[in-house]
Amino acid sequence: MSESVVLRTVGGMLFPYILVYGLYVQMHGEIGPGGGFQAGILIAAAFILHSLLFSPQGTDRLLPSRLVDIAMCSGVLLYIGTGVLCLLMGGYFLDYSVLIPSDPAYAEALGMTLVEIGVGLTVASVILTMVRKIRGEAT
Amino acid sequence: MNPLDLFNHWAFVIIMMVGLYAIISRNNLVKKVLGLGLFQTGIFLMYITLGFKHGAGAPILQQGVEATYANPLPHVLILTAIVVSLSTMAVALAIVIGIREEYGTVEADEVARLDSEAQEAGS
Amino acid sequence: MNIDGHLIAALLVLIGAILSMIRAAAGPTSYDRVLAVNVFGTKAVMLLAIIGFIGDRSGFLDIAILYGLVNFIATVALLRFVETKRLT
Amino acid sequence: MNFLGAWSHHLPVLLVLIPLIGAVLSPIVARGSRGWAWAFLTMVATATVALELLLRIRSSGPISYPLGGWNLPFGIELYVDLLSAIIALVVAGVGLVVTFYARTSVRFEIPDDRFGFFWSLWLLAITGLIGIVITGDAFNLYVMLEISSLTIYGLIAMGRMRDRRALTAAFNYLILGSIGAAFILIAIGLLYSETGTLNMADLHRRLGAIEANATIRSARAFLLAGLGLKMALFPLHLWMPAAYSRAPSAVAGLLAATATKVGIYMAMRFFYTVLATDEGILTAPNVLILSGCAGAAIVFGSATAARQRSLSLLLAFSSVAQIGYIVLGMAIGHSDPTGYAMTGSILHIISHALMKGGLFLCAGIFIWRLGTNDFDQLAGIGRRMPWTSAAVVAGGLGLIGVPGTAGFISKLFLLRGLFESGHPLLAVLVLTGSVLAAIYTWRFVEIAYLKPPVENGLDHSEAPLGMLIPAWILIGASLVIGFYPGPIIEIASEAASTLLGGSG
Repeated sequence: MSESVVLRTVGGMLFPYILVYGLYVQMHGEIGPGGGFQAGILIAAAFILHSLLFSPQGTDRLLPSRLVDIAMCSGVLLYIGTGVLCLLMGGYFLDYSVLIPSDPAYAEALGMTLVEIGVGLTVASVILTMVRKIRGEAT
Repeated sequence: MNPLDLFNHWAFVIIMMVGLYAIISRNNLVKKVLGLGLFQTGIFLMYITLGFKHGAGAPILQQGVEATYANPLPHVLILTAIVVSLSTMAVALAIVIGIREEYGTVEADEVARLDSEAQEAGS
Repeated sequence: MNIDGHLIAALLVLIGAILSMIRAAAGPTSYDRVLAVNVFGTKAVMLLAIIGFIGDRSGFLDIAILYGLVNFIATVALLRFVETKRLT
Repeated sequence: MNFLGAWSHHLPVLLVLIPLIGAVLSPIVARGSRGWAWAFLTMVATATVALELLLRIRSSGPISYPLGGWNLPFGIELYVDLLSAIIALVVAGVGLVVTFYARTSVRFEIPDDRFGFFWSLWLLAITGLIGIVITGDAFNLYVMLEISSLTIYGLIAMGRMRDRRALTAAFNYLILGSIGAAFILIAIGLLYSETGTLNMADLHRRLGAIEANATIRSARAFLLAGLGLKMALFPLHLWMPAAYSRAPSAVAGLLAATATKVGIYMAMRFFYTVLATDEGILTAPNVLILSGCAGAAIVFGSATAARQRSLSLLLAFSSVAQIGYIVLGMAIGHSDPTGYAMTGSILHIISHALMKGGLFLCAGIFIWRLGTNDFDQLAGIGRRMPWTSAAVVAGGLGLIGVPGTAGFISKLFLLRGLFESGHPLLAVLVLTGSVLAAIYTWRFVEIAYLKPPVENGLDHSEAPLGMLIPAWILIGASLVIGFYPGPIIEIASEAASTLLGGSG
């Protein structure tokens, strides 16, 4: 629990911006520096900042650890699911171009974005779990 | 050949050896883990050096710009290796936390002493 | 001559970064060290921006913003640790 | 036998995907006690796919699967030949049996709230091990190696509830294993810098076209050291006894049966496929180092095993020796024109996986009943737990190489190979190892059957069937192979000749 008003105000103001910037990095990955991994780290960093400024219990209310667990698994599932979808559509594993037969280039972009979102979700939740574990809050 | 051409190679070997030395010589388990991290960082530098090309930029396609690009594959590989290294550090630190909970110390020789005492008491 | 101006700026920022590293190593109190590390982070942000201008690559600005945000979080965490000896 | 229909084309990727999906879903769909059922189902599916893959490859040759549909050699390739399929089946099959066993054993060795986590890690470890075996891309191999290693460190550390030293064992293994993996990473980087490709077949092709220079030689040296650490070859085995004896017993069974075998598979793949050049598959110093280490491992491992005071440690040191046999066959395999040594090496991978897996499961049964498997507590156990003790003795006979066990078949081939290639001295070492194995097996017989039972107020009745059946499945399978070796020998020699022939 932080006593400093300045820190709390500045941090509280920055928190949503970091989240938004994380989303920007996530979606911007194909045409600039960025991608799922970096975005995941950034989003996790936002929540770490939140728990530093306010109490860890507050962060837990905002983002219950069960939700983090589910995000971790569903991120990987999104990745694999995209690949399996390609299998089901008759292509090779992770062969995105078969997703939309009429427009393979768009399908590639779509598939890659889906996979990157999966990566971002997983990375963010793994980092959060790690930090919690290292602080000894979660087992 | 200009000896500075191999500057990166020297640097990564030195970083790796510093890391290895830390793993071997430090008694504190956390410092061993940090040494391991340093060791792996040296390898990242090696891979990045492999992809280096004189006068080349980042391999991002820009409209209307004709440029030479560095080989992006080592960077991609190393991004993966960084994730692996991060996970290794996380697992290592989790184990160190476990050791600290069970033994109450993170010094390697203390842990060994407690183990041998327990063994003598048991037999 | 435009590029030379950028280079000089980069050099000055680098000198500042080195000075702040010296302070971080020497600093008598932990607050000096934290401040020096924070300053070093700021220099890195500036350096990234300047490199972006030299290479005419707007992507570096994204990285600079990202680094600035992470630097802020790192400083808060460091201060929190110095103050309470815990990260909570 | 093609029950997968149109999906049979995707068999290689399914083999990795099924355990991976199982691992990811297990914390969501199967919390608490249902975790085991989920893991078991996943393993049944995996083993089925592995079997189907092996049959398919025997009938129609190696399968190459381009991930993402990228053209080779630019994309990541999954490449399965007969050897990969055999090892994948060993991993999946033994994994299935040990998963069955783990249902009972995990309950008293892992805290209840960790169950979901445990099964997730368990399936991930198997994913990584299978992934190593079927990938055709050098860097992908490193990633899979780290996936399996990291999860295995975590699994070993879970033994802390029974023995807190599991944590230090896991930590030491982590440090050494990471250094080993880092060496492999360096070697792959050096090979990449020399050839500009990561695809194994392509690497082999391009390395054949250039002369061996300092870069390639140092890559070879790094590989030798890194793989030696991973497969616990003699001077680099230091992490292994502690890790095997302190891990939860189901984990020890899985590790002993599969993890080091996969390390040896990597060595075979690298030395016989990737690095094989015209001047020789292995260079002379490499052969000398490998066979020297293997010979030392056989003698040292067996001799140390005979001096241990607990069954787990005995088995762990015996594993050091058995790895020596396998590596010996691999090291001299190329100088043996008949291919017997290589066949023996592959056969010993299979038979040792079955025997040592079963033996570690038996050691786990003793721990479950007595809380320990130190020999002074095991006195007279042969009359109280006859089935478990009989399994240990049967497995021990296999380690010696008594006729009628799988160990006999593989050692026979190994010895023939050693004589054919003109290494009679090494053959003497192999026989010495067998004599030492007889000594340490006899120690158990003496303690279990000839000593009077100790009275310590513990329940000494026979183990539950949930643990006994899997142990006997593995031991029994090794006996069946011993009596009907025909088909296995056929498959192994086929795999050996592909491996040796492919290096040309």
